Amino acid sequence: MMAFRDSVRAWLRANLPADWKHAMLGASEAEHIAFQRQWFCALRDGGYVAPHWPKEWGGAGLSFADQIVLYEELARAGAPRLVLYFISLYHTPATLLAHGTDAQRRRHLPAILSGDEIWCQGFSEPNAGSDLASLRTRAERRGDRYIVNGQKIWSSNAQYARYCLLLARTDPAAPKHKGISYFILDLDQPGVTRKPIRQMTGGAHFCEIFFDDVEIPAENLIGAENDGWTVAQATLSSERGLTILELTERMRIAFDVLCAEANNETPWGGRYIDDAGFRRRLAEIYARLEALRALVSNMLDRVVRGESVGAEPSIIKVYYSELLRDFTALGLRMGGLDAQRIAPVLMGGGYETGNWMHDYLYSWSWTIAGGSNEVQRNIIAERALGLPREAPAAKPRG
Amino acid sequence: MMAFRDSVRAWLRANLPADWKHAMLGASEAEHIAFQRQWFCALRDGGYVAPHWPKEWGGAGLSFADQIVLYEELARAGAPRLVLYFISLYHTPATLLAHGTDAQRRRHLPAILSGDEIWCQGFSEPNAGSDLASLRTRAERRGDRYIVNGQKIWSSNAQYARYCLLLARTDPAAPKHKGISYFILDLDQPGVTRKPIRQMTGGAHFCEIFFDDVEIPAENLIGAENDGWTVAQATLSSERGLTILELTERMRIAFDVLCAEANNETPWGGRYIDDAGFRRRLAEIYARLEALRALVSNMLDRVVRGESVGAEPSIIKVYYSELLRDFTALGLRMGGLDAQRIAPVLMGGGYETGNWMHDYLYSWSWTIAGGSNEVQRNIIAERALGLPREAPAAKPRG
Amino acid sequence: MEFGWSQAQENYRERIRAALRELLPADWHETYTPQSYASDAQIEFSRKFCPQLAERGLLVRHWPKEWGGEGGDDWEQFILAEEMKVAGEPRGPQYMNVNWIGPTLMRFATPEQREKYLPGIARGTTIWCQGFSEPGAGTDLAALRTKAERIGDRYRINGSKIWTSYARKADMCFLLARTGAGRKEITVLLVPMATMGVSVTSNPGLCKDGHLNEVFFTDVDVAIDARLGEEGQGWAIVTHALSFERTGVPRYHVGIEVLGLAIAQLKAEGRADDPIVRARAGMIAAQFEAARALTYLVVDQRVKRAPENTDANVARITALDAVVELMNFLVEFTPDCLAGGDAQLEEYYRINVPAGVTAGTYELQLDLIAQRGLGLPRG
Amino acid sequence: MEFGWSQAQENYRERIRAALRELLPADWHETYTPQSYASDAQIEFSRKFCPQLAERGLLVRHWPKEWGGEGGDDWEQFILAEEMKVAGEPRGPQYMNVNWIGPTLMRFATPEQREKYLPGIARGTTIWCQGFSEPGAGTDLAALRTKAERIGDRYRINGSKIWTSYARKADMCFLLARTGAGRKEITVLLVPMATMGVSVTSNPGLCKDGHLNEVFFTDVDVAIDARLGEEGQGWAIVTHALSFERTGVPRYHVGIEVLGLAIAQLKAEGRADDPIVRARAGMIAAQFEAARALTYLVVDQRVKRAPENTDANVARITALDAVVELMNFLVEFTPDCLAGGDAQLEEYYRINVPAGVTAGTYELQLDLIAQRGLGLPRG
Repeated sequence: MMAFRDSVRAWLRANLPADWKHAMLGASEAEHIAFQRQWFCALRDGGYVAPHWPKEWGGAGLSFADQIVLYEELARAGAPRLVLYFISLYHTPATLLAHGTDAQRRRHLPAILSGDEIWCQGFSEPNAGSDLASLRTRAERRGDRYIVNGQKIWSSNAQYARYCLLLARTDPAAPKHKGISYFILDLDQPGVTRKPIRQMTGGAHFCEIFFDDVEIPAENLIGAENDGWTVAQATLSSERGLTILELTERMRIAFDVLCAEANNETPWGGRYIDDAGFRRRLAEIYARLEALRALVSNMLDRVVRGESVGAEPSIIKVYYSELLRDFTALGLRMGGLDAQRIAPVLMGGGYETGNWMHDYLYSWSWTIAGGSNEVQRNIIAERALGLPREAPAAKPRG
Repeated sequence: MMAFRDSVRAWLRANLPADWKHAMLGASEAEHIAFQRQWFCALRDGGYVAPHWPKEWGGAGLSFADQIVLYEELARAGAPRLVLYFISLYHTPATLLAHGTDAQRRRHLPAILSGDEIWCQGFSEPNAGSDLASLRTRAERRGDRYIVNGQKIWSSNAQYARYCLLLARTDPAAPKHKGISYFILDLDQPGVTRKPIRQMTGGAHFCEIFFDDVEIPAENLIGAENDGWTVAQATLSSERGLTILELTERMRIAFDVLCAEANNETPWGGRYIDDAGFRRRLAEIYARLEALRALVSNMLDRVVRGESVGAEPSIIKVYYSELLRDFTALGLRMGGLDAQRIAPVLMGGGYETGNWMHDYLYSWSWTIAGGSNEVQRNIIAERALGLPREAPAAKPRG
Repeated sequence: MEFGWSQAQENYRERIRAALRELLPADWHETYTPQSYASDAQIEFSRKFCPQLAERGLLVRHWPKEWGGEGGDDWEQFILAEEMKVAGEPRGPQYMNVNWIGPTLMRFATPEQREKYLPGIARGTTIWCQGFSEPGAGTDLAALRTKAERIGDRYRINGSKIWTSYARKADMCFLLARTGAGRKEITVLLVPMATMGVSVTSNPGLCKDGHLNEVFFTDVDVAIDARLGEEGQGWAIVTHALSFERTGVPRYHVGIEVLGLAIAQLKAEGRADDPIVRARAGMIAAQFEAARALTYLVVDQRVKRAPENTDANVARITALDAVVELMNFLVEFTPDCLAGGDAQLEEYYRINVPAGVTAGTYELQLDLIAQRGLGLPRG
Repeated sequence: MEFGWSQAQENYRERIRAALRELLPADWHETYTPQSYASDAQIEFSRKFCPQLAERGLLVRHWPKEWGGEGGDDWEQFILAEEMKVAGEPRGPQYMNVNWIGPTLMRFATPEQREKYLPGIARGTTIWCQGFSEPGAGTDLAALRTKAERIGDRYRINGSKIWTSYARKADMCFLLARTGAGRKEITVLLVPMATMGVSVTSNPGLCKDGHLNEVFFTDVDVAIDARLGEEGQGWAIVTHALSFERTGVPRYHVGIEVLGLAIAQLKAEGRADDPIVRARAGMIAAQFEAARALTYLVVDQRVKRAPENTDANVARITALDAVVELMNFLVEFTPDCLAGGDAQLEEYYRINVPAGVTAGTYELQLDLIAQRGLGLPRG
């Protein structure tokens, strides 16, 4: 395993553009997208873009242990996060390999690896939060097509995507978790409107998508009609903790930045590191970060051994999201007045870019992306504590 | 009003035993009770024990503004808290004056003032918490008597009481808030078992009371049968904020003790007041205490003006109970190893005796006495925010 | 303490409200920043609005009659502040004029300076900005480096100021400059922004149309009569000026309003019966109520000329706690609203992030309480 | 890091469990303090229990063969600690013997001292107590004042020690005393408790049958061969001794068990579907899981002889956080259980109040992390 780690490091030394952070600091959306494509191609040519794909589909077919090594090294090298391709590289293949037809696989998987096809996900809906099962977007069968009407929200990078992994209701009479189907939807057609959600950070990482009599050929159904909920499970568990591993390793590295900034002068005299309150706050954040890393390492270890992981992914998501918020808040606090300036953003730099105002405002988008903490806490209560699923009347939106 | 304040002060200087804290420090239960009786008689003879009772019943008939002054002065003088007589002096007269018969009033009010009758309250039940309305103790009418069976819990000082203000269900078929009646129950009769609840502090402030075919003459019903819930409202609002005023003023005085203890050495070198973290923690506790005092003062002012107070009592109770816990925890923390020793308890000294381990352990009993924070928060949500009453399926126990 | 409003106060409040109904344009809430955050449009609007308020005798009613007021008490200033805050502060930057720049001039200015500046303030026609903060100096005024060098009967100013709200549009700057090497050798200068050598650069701020301004002074030359008070008296003047501000902005009004908007949203989504939502919202409401009670207490003490204490800091801490809790509530329960779903909630969030999280405000307030209020000496 | 247990480890754990099933009396949980808090009865029980454990080769298996062990690794010591903790620590005070007193003697004692003391420890027949803390010295060992004066070939000891668990029943005291004025001129003496001039007074502690002991030394005279190591080497010896303890007591097992009991109670009352209960309980479970993962990491590092770092402090902080959250949960949601309703929950609460709230434990751990782990120098 050391050998693989060494080869990843060597490859990164040779291929990671040394000045990428300089180039992406305050870069335009177009420059960001261009660089994401460039980095995608570099990783692909190096054999690292699809480490988890089977070899027959052009992937590296790496063991999960080696995938862990790869993501650790990408984080430690401070490589850009390949945010634009996340759905394309994880959710789409996981779904198609488990439930798709061979035709669907052949049509899409090579196109993704070529870099031509970018995918997004159409799961969340307004006012339903993360309670996916209560979705209201309708898909009605008419002959050999489905007609889709409705609206999705919080779809990452949908404005750059060609295809959408869509969950829509095909049987409104069935119970909430039944009657949902899973589709491949071509976004480049009439009736599809994408509206970027302008975030407080100024960026627009998420989109709303509106469907007005949009057509889907029946061959684009994944799995059986009304079996979409089952199919979606494959999607949601596809990355098996690698994202959170990458994120915690990035935070561990960013922690050193935070410590360095603790040398700043406080407004009340002296440096933050000489202030007992701030010293302890730093140590506390560190302790939580290390606890998180231990949990992640523990979970990945179980995945490697093929054991089931129960509530751990949810525990880790709640832990991470609360820590990310407190971490960036501490950075903002120690940044003083200067941190109020909206400095240029490091595009593709992740959640702790050291531009603390941006990072703090951006931290909440993780909560949305990762499923709200309310929902996660419920999963924990059910799986880890054996608490009954709560009564519908009191169900919080997630 | 200054004149009244001056006369209270003068009376306290003349009548408050200077050595009472010395005498009650580590006093036995019997000594404590004897001193409570003694202090009751002193206050009564001074005309201060029933400041709020109408003159025709032997009270002082003071204005509410003067009652405020009295309780402020009792707190500031560090007088003992008259815990043994709380129900007798507040709940019983409020209930009887509003809903009792003249015979009930004549039988009991003079006896209370004479010091012969001590009352307790039989409201809470096990597993129902502060959701009083779900009580299960039954009272069945048989001719001119009611037969009571069931169990009450968290009844303060019931072991010393002769009478109990009892809520019991007289119509099990009616909706939760209906079908409850309100009784005067004589505790000195067969079938009544009182079991002190031994608290972690070693004391036994509360009792469980068991009723096994206990008889109540029909003349001891207060108000109409099945109208007990309405009657109970008079009981619960009877002290109109004076208790919390007294408690916050006591905490304000105890805060100076806390500040003085901040001169102690920390285990890591230097004093607590030189440690930025602890300095800020003290300042934060102080800020919360002052915020609480402002809320209390505001509420009392509205009571004086005869305005309704909405959610304020609940807001204040939640605030106080959380602050009391953090306040005593900080004392315990700054007490170092020495605070682990169970020092003798100041009987009747209230919630901040400076014996921090005791005070910390005892702080939770306020939460029980005052109605759980869950229930209070719900009241706040309803009254202050206009949020609908929550659905029964999700109702937390209170 | 009495919290009831007198009939005269109620009448005064109603007059202000009537003037607001009359003077604010129909598109006020859409077109202008609803929360008064120094947009150019809002600054310009104040040039139209304040003179109209002055005409109605409502701009500086708490000032002495000599300078155009009615000699009203601090409650009148406070009621005005509450109503303006609720309305989105249409006075723009001029709230500083009437709250502390004017009163400070009355106390420290020469008769000539008063004649020169007070009428413009009382009529609502002058925009002032506050030249206090500097790059790298944090909020420690004593560490400032902008220099005013005495050359004959003039001062030559060199240096720069940051976070100078309204500087792009201001007529005058209330400037703090160093006139000696000592820690407190600081002097106040009243500098017209049109003076040669004064320049402003702006960065976009966190709020819609808000700007973070930096003001540069390069060999700026002013006559000696631009000085307020004595040379080296700057520290005393600023301390005095800030004491006029000690009640701070009444944050609770807007906070309670925003909480109400969020709850209305959650009700509409059928999520208001979630016990976690209820518990959190209930406590936030309680905190704002406490902040309100404390603020009233502080104003009451000012009216009664009670000696200064730390109650104002306590009020600020309480309000800040409530604001931070409210922001966390918004992020957790109404994220859609913060991303285009509700302009008012989003703007509130943007404005309050700095207040709640940055700049050590919170620690400074606590440290002040520890030192002055609790008398805890530093080791 | 690999978290799977080997078959040998599983077998070893099963052997311990079998021994516990066999050796603990039926009334163990009712009669003896369930959480090992130094009651007299439990100390006496250990005199019966530990020799039986030793007979089965399970008391000091991680010790070298020379002293009665099997040369097992730190995992074996740890597995033993986990199982004993879950069972309520029937070893009583003797957990100290096998964890650090024995190993420290192996390292620093003379051959004569080893012969004298190690067999009693390995056979489970000697009770030791730890004479470290002193009145007024807090947890700062360097500030201790108990004096050992060298007089010829003897030491004369005067002073007192507090918080000396087990002192009422102990045979030996591992005593720290000052042998010079310098901050670190501290020496370890091995003092039989039966020596003339040693006396113990006890106050009732927070826990059932627990005692807070104070030990007085009045002109206590011991021979020079009572000294462990060199004069003035005490600091180094204690640092070494404490490093054996760095994993600390595995708090998570009991914590998770107690959380389970509370949840069973809430389920029985029909309150387990309250979202606030669920949210809080879920996070507490997560914290204990994190503490477990970190503790395993620390043991793993010890097994691999990795250089010392602050992971042990991190593990402790995480466990303490979880314990404090759990206690607040118990107070808020199961108050009846803490007042006679459930002996185990109440005892847990009593034991952990000091751990969570007093004595600056928390701050000390954080300060150690800041200093050693983050390399933040003090100003």
